[in-house]
Amino acid sequence: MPLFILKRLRDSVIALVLATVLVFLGVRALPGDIATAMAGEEGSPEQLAAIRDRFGLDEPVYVQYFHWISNMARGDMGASIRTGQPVSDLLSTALPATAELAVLSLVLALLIGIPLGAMAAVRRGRAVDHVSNGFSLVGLSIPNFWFGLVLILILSIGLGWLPSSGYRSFAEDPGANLLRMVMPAMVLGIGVAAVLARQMQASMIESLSTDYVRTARAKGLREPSVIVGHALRNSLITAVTIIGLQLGALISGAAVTEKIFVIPGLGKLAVDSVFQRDYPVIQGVVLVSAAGYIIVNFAVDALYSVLNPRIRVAGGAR
Amino acid sequence: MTTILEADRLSVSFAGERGRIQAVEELSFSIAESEVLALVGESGCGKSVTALSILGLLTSSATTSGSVTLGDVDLFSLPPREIADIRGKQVSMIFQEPMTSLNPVLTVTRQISEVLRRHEGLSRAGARTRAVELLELVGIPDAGQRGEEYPHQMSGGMRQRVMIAMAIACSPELILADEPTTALDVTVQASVLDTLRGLRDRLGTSILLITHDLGVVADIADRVIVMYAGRQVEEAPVEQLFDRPQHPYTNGLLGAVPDPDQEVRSGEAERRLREIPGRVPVRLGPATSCVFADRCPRVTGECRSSMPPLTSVGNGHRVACFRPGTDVFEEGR
Amino acid sequence: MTGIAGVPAAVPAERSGRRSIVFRFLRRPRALVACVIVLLFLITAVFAPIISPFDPSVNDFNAVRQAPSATHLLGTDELGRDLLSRIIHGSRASLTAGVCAALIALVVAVPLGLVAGYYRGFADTVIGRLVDTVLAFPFLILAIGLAAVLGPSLLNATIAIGVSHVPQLIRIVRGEVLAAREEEYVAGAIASGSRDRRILFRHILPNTTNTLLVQATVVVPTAILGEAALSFLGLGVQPPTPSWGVLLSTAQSHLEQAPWLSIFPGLAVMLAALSFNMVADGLRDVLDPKGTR
Amino acid sequence: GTSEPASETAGETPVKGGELTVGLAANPDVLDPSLAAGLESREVLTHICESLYTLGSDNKPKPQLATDLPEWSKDGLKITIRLRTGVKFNDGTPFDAEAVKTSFERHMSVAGSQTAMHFDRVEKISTPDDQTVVLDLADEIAEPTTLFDYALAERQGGMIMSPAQLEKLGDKFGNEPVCVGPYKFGGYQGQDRIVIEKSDQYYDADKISIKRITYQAITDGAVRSANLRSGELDVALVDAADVDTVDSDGTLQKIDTQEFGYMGLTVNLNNADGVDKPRRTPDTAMASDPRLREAFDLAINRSALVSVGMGGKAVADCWPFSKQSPYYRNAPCPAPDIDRAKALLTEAGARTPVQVDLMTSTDSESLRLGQLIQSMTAQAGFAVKLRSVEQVTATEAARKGDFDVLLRQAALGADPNRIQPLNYSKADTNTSGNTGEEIDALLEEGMTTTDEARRVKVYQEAQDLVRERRNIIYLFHRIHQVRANPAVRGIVLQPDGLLRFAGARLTK
Amino acid sequence: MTGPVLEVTNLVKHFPAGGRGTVHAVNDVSFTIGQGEVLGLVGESGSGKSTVGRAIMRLVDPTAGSIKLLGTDITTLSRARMRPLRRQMHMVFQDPYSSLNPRIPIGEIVAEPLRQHRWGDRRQIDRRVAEVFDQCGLRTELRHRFPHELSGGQRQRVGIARALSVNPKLLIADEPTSALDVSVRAAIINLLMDLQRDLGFSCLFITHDLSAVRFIADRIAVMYVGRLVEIGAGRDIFADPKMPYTQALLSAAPLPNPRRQRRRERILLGGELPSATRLPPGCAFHTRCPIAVGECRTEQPELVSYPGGESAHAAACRLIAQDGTAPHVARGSNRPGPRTFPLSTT
Ligand SMILES: Nc1ncnc2c1ncn2[C@@H]1O[C@H](COP(=O)(O)OP(=O)(O)OP(=O)(O)O)[C@@H](O)[C@H]1O
Ligand SMILES: Nc1ncnc2c1ncn2[C@@H]1O[C@H](COP(=O)(O)OP(=O)(O)OP(=O)(O)O)[C@@H](O)[C@H]1O
Ligand SMILES: [Mg+2]
Ligand SMILES: [Mg+2]
Repeated sequence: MPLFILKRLRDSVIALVLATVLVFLGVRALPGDIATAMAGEEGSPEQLAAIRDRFGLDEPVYVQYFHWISNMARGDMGASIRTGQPVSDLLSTALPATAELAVLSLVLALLIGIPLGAMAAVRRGRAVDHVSNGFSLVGLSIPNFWFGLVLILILSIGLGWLPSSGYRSFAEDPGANLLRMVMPAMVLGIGVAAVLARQMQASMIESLSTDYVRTARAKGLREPSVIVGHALRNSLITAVTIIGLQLGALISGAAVTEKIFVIPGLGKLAVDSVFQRDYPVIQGVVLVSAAGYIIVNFAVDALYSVLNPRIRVAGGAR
Repeated sequence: MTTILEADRLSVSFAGERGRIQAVEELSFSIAESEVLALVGESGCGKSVTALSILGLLTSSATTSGSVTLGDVDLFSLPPREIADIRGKQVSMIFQEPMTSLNPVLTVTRQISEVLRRHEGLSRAGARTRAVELLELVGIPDAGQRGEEYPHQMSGGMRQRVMIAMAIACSPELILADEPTTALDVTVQASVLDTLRGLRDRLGTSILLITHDLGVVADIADRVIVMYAGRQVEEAPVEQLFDRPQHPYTNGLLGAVPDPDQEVRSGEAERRLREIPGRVPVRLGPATSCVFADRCPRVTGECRSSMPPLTSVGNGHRVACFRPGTDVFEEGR
Repeated sequence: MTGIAGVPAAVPAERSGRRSIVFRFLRRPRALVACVIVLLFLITAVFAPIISPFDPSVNDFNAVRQAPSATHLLGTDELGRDLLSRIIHGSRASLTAGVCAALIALVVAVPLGLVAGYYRGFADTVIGRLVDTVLAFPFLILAIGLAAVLGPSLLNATIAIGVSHVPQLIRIVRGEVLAAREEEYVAGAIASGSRDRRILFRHILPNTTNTLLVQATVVVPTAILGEAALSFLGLGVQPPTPSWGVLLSTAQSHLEQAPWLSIFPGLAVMLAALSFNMVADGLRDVLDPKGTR
Repeated sequence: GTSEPASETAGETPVKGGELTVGLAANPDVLDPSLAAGLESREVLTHICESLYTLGSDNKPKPQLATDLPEWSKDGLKITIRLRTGVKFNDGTPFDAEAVKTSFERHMSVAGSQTAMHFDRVEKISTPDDQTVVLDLADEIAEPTTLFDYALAERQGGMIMSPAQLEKLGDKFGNEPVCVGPYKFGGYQGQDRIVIEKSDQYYDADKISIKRITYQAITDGAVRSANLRSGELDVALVDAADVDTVDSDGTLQKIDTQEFGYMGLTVNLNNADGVDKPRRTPDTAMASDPRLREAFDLAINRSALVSVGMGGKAVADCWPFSKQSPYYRNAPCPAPDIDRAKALLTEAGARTPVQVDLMTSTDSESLRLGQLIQSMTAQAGFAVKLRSVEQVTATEAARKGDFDVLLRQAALGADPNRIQPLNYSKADTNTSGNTGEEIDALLEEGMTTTDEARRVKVYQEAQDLVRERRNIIYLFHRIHQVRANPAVRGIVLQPDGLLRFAGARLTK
Repeated sequence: MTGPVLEVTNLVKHFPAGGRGTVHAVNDVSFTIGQGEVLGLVGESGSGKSTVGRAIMRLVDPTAGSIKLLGTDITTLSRARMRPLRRQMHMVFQDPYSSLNPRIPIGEIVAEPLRQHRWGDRRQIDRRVAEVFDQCGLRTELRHRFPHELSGGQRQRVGIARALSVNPKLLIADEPTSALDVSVRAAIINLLMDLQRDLGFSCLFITHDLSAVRFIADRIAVMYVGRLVEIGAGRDIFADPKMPYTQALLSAAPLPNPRRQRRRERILLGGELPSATRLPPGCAFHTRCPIAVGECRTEQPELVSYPGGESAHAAACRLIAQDGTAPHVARGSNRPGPRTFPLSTT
């Protein structure tokens, strides 16, 4: 493995550990704790104390962190304080939903963004260029929760074409699952599609003006081969890096989208557990999403280095 | 000798922010079989644009006029698909920057095969074999192995050889070589020039050689066209041009280059180079008077009011100047 | 003005450079329209009390959730307040959040990015790790966490949004500085005997301003959207002060009976974000002519 | 309210079996009778864990797993509970006195118990025979406690857990609760769905029709009602704001009931430092002068509040108990009177506008009410500053005394003594910090008296004191609105907002 | 003469090559520059010329060796301690476009060294700027212009003006003309020569343009992949190049004279320039040297001085005879016969 990948791996691990510390300190800085959340306003101090005692919340933060980390090391992510369900169970049911949502919206974004951006670059100043620009600007500017509401208003309430919510897992009922994922994937995907379209357009314009594309033309290649075989090929490699970075946007977008469409995913779990101060769950969710982000970016970097021979094949004459 | 390519009153202009940039104006020349025609001039005088316009490779902001005929085909009136059939097959091109002109993500063999598959209809394997042969031909050792490398793994000289291999893949009649050695070291330059020369000698390929290096011109060219600000100011067989430059600009160019040999001979006598004061103008719109007038030591009123025509001074030597002649520049900054 | 001879007289020359940029910018119809819209939004925000037809927090119990009409051009909300007036007043919070968040992000990110990019080494490593870490947190979770810790208010939401843009900006600034550092003119400055401070602030920083300006204009619309999202989750502006996010969040309960309550504020957010994005596009085109979009 | 009269309507055929999907307004917490704190978990638990006592349709305790209400010894130091026979836990183990004892002991001792307080005075539990449980109580009243039968009927203390399962899971009982009940726990599906299935061990199993109930938590009211309308949900509580939309379809059946509790404003009178700290009067206008509180009260137009803020789905009232409660009294609110309010401010010499900090939670209903109160009181000369913080933060602030006035929904029960923690000077949940020997005495008496008539009188007197002090300003009782698939019959909606499906069935 | 202005001894500079080992950019380079002397440094691209220049300027930190400026060892001085010494040397860069900050008016660019070294008060600095502008052939009115408003030649004049503003003892010119057009190049070379003659500073003139270096330099040093392979008076190097590489280099530079160029015999080099990350053992040139012998492949030749010529002429090649007779390298005709282009298929 090239050295830089190892370095990248090391950096990722450090970032992950720092992330856990940050979460740990962060959630404990929130006003009120799970005891307050559970016992409510009428909870007596004894009840609160009983709860805190039960979950070891009175110990110093670093002790709690140590417990948590050492349990984590043993594969035990703890249990939700509120419901007692193991965090790993919660995550393993939430993760597929979010992953599916993310994958679907990413696929949607790729299907829209890449061809649109590429075509806009090839046909500069023509209709598709304007369409692409319009689309990407709107995509960047549309508040996704609002877009979600409008979609529900039109497609569910107005036309009654799509169910507005009620998640079904794919395993349970693939048809129902996909039907219910259409709108969330659209909502989440549009922003990414916009970014991709812009990026793709920019890098295609750049590729198209490179010397090697000119060389390809000078070789007598037909225009489609020049565009697909040379320009697009290189632009797609840059698009790969964007996808990794967009994952962060996807995850945070998922929080809102999942809330609107009632998808029991990581985002909803995160927001709900923050509001309920369910520490083990918050920690688990943030850890998983940070790890996901870090892993995907790492994978993207690795993929990039595989796709890009300038990195893959080290060495050379100079 | 048969004429391979003929350009007649070739003009190219670009739509710019402040008006039309006149890059090339009324350029007429012809290239004969196995002739090396050099196009010299300073940066921005329109050399590359000329070459690109021949193959229709200019950006869409360019407007071309005049005509370029290859054999008896008028290239400018061909539909794009047919021009593509000519590119790389009858006329091919070598670019100045061998690093950026090769696709960084494709192997070298693959890039050469592409031409062969396109024009010669070879199979994938056949094209590959031939590509390796071509690499050997241009002097790349271990061609089979090195052909599987990516451009960034090769040195500048090797990349330029790859470009050449690509250009000669379909045995073109004409190669447009746009500053093929500018990015290279002198030792490498020498062998690349050797390779080009070999091509011409063995295959009878004609070469339009674009350069600003008078040493390269002296080394390989048969005939030279000197361009200034998009216009042809002088044209002559190579020895004649160096011996008896007629246009003041050509005089200036030759005077600006130190000649080590000459210096060794003349000793410390005069440790100064000749300068051409002023700078190359960016021209908007067609010229109505001599484009060199502002920098010319021999300028007269006539130069500023009318355009000197390209007139023959014998022996295929033509010059666009009202007061041609070989002379020495005046000193001073 | 740095007080060096030559600089005052340099102003006309500099201005001519700027003027040509302004000129080029103004020649782009889309950017121009966007600029006008942004200006209109800013004017609306500043003169909200004068412009708005009603007091945005006065209820008319007899006109609750009324559809758009001649009196209430955009209708009324669930408490009988004039929606148009609320949108007009809401622009204050939203634009403040947008612009201030961008400023906060810049103020925090620029020095860190400068230090990381210029000095590299330990500082770079530490800053880099932190950036990686914070980037790994989804933006919204980070903002929610911060807003919850700091307590809900426009200021805190703005801080949260600003801070959550910091890592990405640090990366950009650092990248720019790294690139600028390798420029030969920096070597020239070192060779001239200039101190680090001068090199950083006179040579490197000004050469990153184009990117920073464009980035700042990109942060504004995301911050407007971020404010809306936070207010939507109840972590933003406090009622009755309207903000577009607040309007949208309350409108959600009346999506069906009173769709105008969601549609108009949503359009306002979108239009504002859109015009800022278009200004950013225009700036990018003009400031970086070789940049492709 | 109930969905339909029990008798069959002509032309409808009952269907045996079937499934229901029920919408919940929040995620239930742990499904452990001793540990659960939320309303939603109780709603689920009531179906899988029957209690010794439950509330009857008159909202008074009645036996469920017991055969009778608890028998008190003359000296009030011994309670005897007699149990049903032939009852089995859902795991097939027998339900007997020993099991009740085990459960009680767990309620009393498990860490974090939410039910331990009901057993405060219990000193000893004995089981003279399989069907009898005897509790010996301590003599001195260390802590006021609510009456046993109400407490066990309304809270989870009366729920009896399977000793075998307790043995197996210990404090993880909530992961797979097993009790006596018409339904048994069927597992979680994802984060937000809980399934319960009809139990064949249940003693009245043949009266249970619905086979399977899925509870799905949807916190957002609009989304919940959208799901209801689209048929994704069969039954759900509908937010006041959404009721009209839902009803506009005209297809769903309506089930309404007034809540036990109230929506009101809690004024911080003596809770400057926190409920567990010594009482101190905060430095606020509202705490300083009862006339200001009266003016504030007079400025609020409750009927407008209800019609605009609650879409009319509430009953304006100035009494903590609603009509559902035997302790209800028709106590008319003062008519809104801005002039009088202004006069009171002048009289009190207050500098107008009087600054008031009103804390609410962030849900849209609270925000709406907060803004209405803000604009109503502004006319009288109050400048209300809204502070909307999410629920946990609000609760924490209330406990710490970090508020002026708090808009809160108080979920009272059938037992009138539920107002005690809010007003008793020694209670450490008394967030307004109300003190007073007179009210303390009344509340103590209410707790120890079993005589119904006497209790009514005691609590009315206590309430009059609260009304006068205005440490709590009552606003209204909400009307719980449940909408359900018309094919479902026999759903019971209790005033505490809980739905019972034991008697429910589907019709074609 | 009071000792050399610059003394470089055993200079080594290695760069980390991003996890792929080390770039041996400069290996063991030693030379001196006397007062008022111009030393031309030539070599192919990547041979380490700029790195030598930058190391002397302390723009990169040398890996080993020592650099003495006017007798002071500056090899390891801190950035702060280095600052005052920068008055004694300055640099002209290769690229007149990137070496001037596009956001600073050129008057200020030229004044920067003056201000940093506290040349005097504002008026004095102004006067000095006007003076160097004049010396460098720039009209004073141009001082408020920004670099992008000037032509390439004018910019390079600004670079020279900046470098000379504080009257340094040493000027390092790193290929100052390679980015310029032929006609402008002549003007800049003339300018540098005039200034050098008038002001008498010492100069390290880095270039790959052999014709120019002969023109301007007193002595010439030739580098090959990081090593100094030959150094001597310009006349000697041109007349009697000792090292085979120098011979090849000189023979490869085309003459701007078709008759003579076509009659010339050239040393044809095969092979490739070795990579600075993977230096071959022995003489770095052996991979391309037509006359390399066994020990060239294993042993590193020392730089040895040979008698004769104007000043010390040193070269690093085992094949140079004891008396300094250069080895003979076979030359090919410039008009290659059919042999150089073996054609198999057509
Ligand atoms: N795409 C274009 N758009 C606008 N102007 C152009 C374009 N391409 C070339 N030009 C202009 O045309 C003129 C001639 O350019 P050209 O590239 O032919 O010069 P050149 O002689 O090849 O110079 P160099 O030696 O630098 O390669 C220049 O002034 C250039 O600015
Ligand atoms: N900052 C750097 N980091 C890594 N390698 C470097 C760096 N600077 C130079 N090098 C490497 O050191 C070697 C010598 O470079 P240098 O720039 O000194 O050569 P040069 O002789 O000036 O070449 P040119 O004629 O192309 O300017 C090259 O292999 C180059 O890639
Ligand atoms: Mg060119
Ligand atoms: Mg260099």
